[in-house]
Amino acid sequence: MSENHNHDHHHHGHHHPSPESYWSARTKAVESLLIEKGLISSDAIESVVQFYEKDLGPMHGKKVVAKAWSDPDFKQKLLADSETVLKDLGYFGMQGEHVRVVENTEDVHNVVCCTLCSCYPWALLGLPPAWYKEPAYRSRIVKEPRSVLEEFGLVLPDKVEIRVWDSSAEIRYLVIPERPAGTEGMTEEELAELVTRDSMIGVVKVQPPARANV
Amino acid sequence: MSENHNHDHHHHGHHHPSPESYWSARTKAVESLLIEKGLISSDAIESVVQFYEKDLGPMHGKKVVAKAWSDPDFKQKLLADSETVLKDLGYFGMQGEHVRVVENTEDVHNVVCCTLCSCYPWALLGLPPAWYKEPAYRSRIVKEPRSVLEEFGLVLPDKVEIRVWDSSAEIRYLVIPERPAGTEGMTEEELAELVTRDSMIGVVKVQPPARANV
Amino acid sequence: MNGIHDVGGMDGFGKVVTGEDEVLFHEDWERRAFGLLNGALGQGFFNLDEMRHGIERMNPADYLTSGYYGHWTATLAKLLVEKGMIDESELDRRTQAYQKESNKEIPRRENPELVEHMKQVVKFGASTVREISAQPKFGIGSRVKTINHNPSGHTRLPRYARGKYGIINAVYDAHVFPDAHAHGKGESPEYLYSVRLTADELWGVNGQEAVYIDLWESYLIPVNE
Amino acid sequence: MNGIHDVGGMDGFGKVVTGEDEVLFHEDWERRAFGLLNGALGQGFFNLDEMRHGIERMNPADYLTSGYYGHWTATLAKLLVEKGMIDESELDRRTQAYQKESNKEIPRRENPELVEHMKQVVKFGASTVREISAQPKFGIGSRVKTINHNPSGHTRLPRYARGKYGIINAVYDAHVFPDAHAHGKGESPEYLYSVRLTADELWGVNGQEAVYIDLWESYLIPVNE
Repeated sequence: MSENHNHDHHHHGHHHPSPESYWSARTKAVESLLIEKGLISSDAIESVVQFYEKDLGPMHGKKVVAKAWSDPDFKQKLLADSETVLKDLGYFGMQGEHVRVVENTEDVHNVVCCTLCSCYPWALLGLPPAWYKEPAYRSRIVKEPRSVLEEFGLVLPDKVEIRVWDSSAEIRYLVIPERPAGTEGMTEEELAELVTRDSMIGVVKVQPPARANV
Repeated sequence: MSENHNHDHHHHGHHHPSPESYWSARTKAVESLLIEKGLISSDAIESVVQFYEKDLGPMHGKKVVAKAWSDPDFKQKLLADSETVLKDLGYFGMQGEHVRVVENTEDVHNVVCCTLCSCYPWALLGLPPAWYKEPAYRSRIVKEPRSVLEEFGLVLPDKVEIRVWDSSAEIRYLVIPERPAGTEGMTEEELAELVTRDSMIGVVKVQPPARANV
Repeated sequence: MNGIHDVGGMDGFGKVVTGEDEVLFHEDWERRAFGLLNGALGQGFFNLDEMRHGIERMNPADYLTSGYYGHWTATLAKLLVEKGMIDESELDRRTQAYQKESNKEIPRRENPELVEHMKQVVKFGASTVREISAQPKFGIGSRVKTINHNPSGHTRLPRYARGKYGIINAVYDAHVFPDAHAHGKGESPEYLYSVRLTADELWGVNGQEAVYIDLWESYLIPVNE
Repeated sequence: MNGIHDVGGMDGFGKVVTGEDEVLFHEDWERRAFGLLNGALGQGFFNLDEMRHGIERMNPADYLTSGYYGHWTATLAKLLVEKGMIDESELDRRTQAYQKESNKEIPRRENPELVEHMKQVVKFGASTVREISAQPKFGIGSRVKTINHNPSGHTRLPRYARGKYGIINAVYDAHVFPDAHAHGKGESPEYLYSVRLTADELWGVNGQEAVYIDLWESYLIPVNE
């Protein structure tokens, strides 16, 4: 019950604590004690942060999707044994040790969540967006997925089956969205540019390319 | 979402808001608007409060229990048709319109709660104690009643069946605790003095009288 | 709704804390909230089921941090706004004014007739029993299963008691049905039952414990043995 | 435990709010919390299941108001205290000191070896797959029922998915079992399955929706058709 002191909570729409909040001070306190005891180092903290803020680079997930769209054999292998195929490509790491890829079609729409915490395929998509971690998404997506997707602007026909993947174990899920119309003849690199993070979580579709030539 | 502004929450062990909290100001705001619009009056507010703070007097529940202990016929009728018997005695009113009385014995121990809000037999016991209204009691008593009762100091043999009455509708429950040893020959008035509120909720037993004469 | 209010069976709230001071109200505003809410209920501004549902719709963090009478003020304010009796932005401005100026006076108004009316309300309460022509579907000892419903609105069938097998312990009168009454859909009275659900059925544990819960007829499905 | 973290199926948290700034960290302390927790996990001060259980044990009001990285700091602090690595009263005093003096410096320490170690941790992760001699009890298409357990400790079978009938969608490898691993009871690896639970079964609604959830073998009971 050590958190249960008389500290102020400012809670806004998203519960972002304000600058010198209890949690900010608490974090500094833990860091300073661990540093003093030689149990952590400042540069180790910074290198981990830097990896996710800067080094991870563009999402590997985009390339995987573009390759799956371009190469039917690859897609087949990827869906059959996601983990091996991704490891061969070098796409693995912390929170991406075990991955299963699922495919959206005309009939089936997949969407990923983690109701109990916020499990997410870091190695493929980086760190999750704020909404993915908030109770609103986590509580509702398993119970009323159709309404939640509508709030993301995705209205699916009633006949489309929605599959919600609750990441309750150490398997991480990646959605291959449907390849949009008007992308025939595009290269993998061009296709990868179309793919968004949210489409690989499964809350939106990939939009067709802007028709600059029309 | 009108509460969801940037107001401070001070939460302590019991979440008693501090003096000029948001909720204090909000209450004053509602009162002042209702007064201005002629929809409530100050004296009506005060008279309702006064009834529960001062006029309700000693708990009617105590007298009911003492009478049931003293008069087997009365007890039988009370258990068979609590509502009619209590109405005949004049023990009814707001949050006491419909009452069922249950009896603790050697084999069965009854305890009352309301998991969804804090329903309680006001007309018989007055307003509920703070702990009855808090999530700790409401959440745990239905799932681990034996442990909760132990925290109240009541250790029941495993063979005793515990019945937890979750007041989910408009029936209010009153427990007749076991009559303690050493009360033979006591009058109803004397017996009523032994009966505690908590024993009629069912979280403790009635203690035998202090043996001043020994 | 599966709201934060539906805490039955949750862990994590700690031990039950007793032995505190036992005053009915810790702050004067709690006293006013109690009187105000009862005054609003007693005049029929809204009903008890609407009042409960207003609490359930609080932001969960607010629910857990505002205290019991904070809930009362929250639902009172919400319902008065929804019923068009007070204006939300006026209420917000007024709230801010009282936050800034804690000694700011509350206007007074006397109304002996209303005092008398409230005395009757407190004295007689308001029964939820209604006569209906139908006969109860279940008798004492009947085996039933509770429905697994998850309405977005008000219900008095808590999550922990859904989809469970139980035995009818008592057949009560027909009572106003909260799932309808909280949503302006009339009283729709139904028979009410006391249902015994064992700890084994509820929590998967063996033990001499059972919950007795009051459930309306449409929460129950007959079970053929 | 049936903690506040187990939000699947709850109502009342409002709409999903998107379209905000998409920075990874809103405050510098969140950045430090992220690095610190990974540094603690990466050095084996505690495991991921203990980490999750530490969050679950937060006071529910704190859980809802501290934000995602507040959870991380909370569990980090709790576990370091429980493991005897830091002293609780020292931590509390230090916290107060930083609250009072927000510009107070955090001491620095460099350790290139630890930097290198953490790079490997991030690069390779830590698989939870283990070889076991047993064969999986269920095959794809098997009908199963999830158990109705309500442990006071850690579990990855959420409340909404308990006591429900489903179909095995995939048989995965054996994985470390969180219910044991979070409590110092070893890895106890068990086969993991993807289980399909329909919306009708979960929520009592008709609809073309299903949840696919990953469940360990001991969460599942065979169903004979």
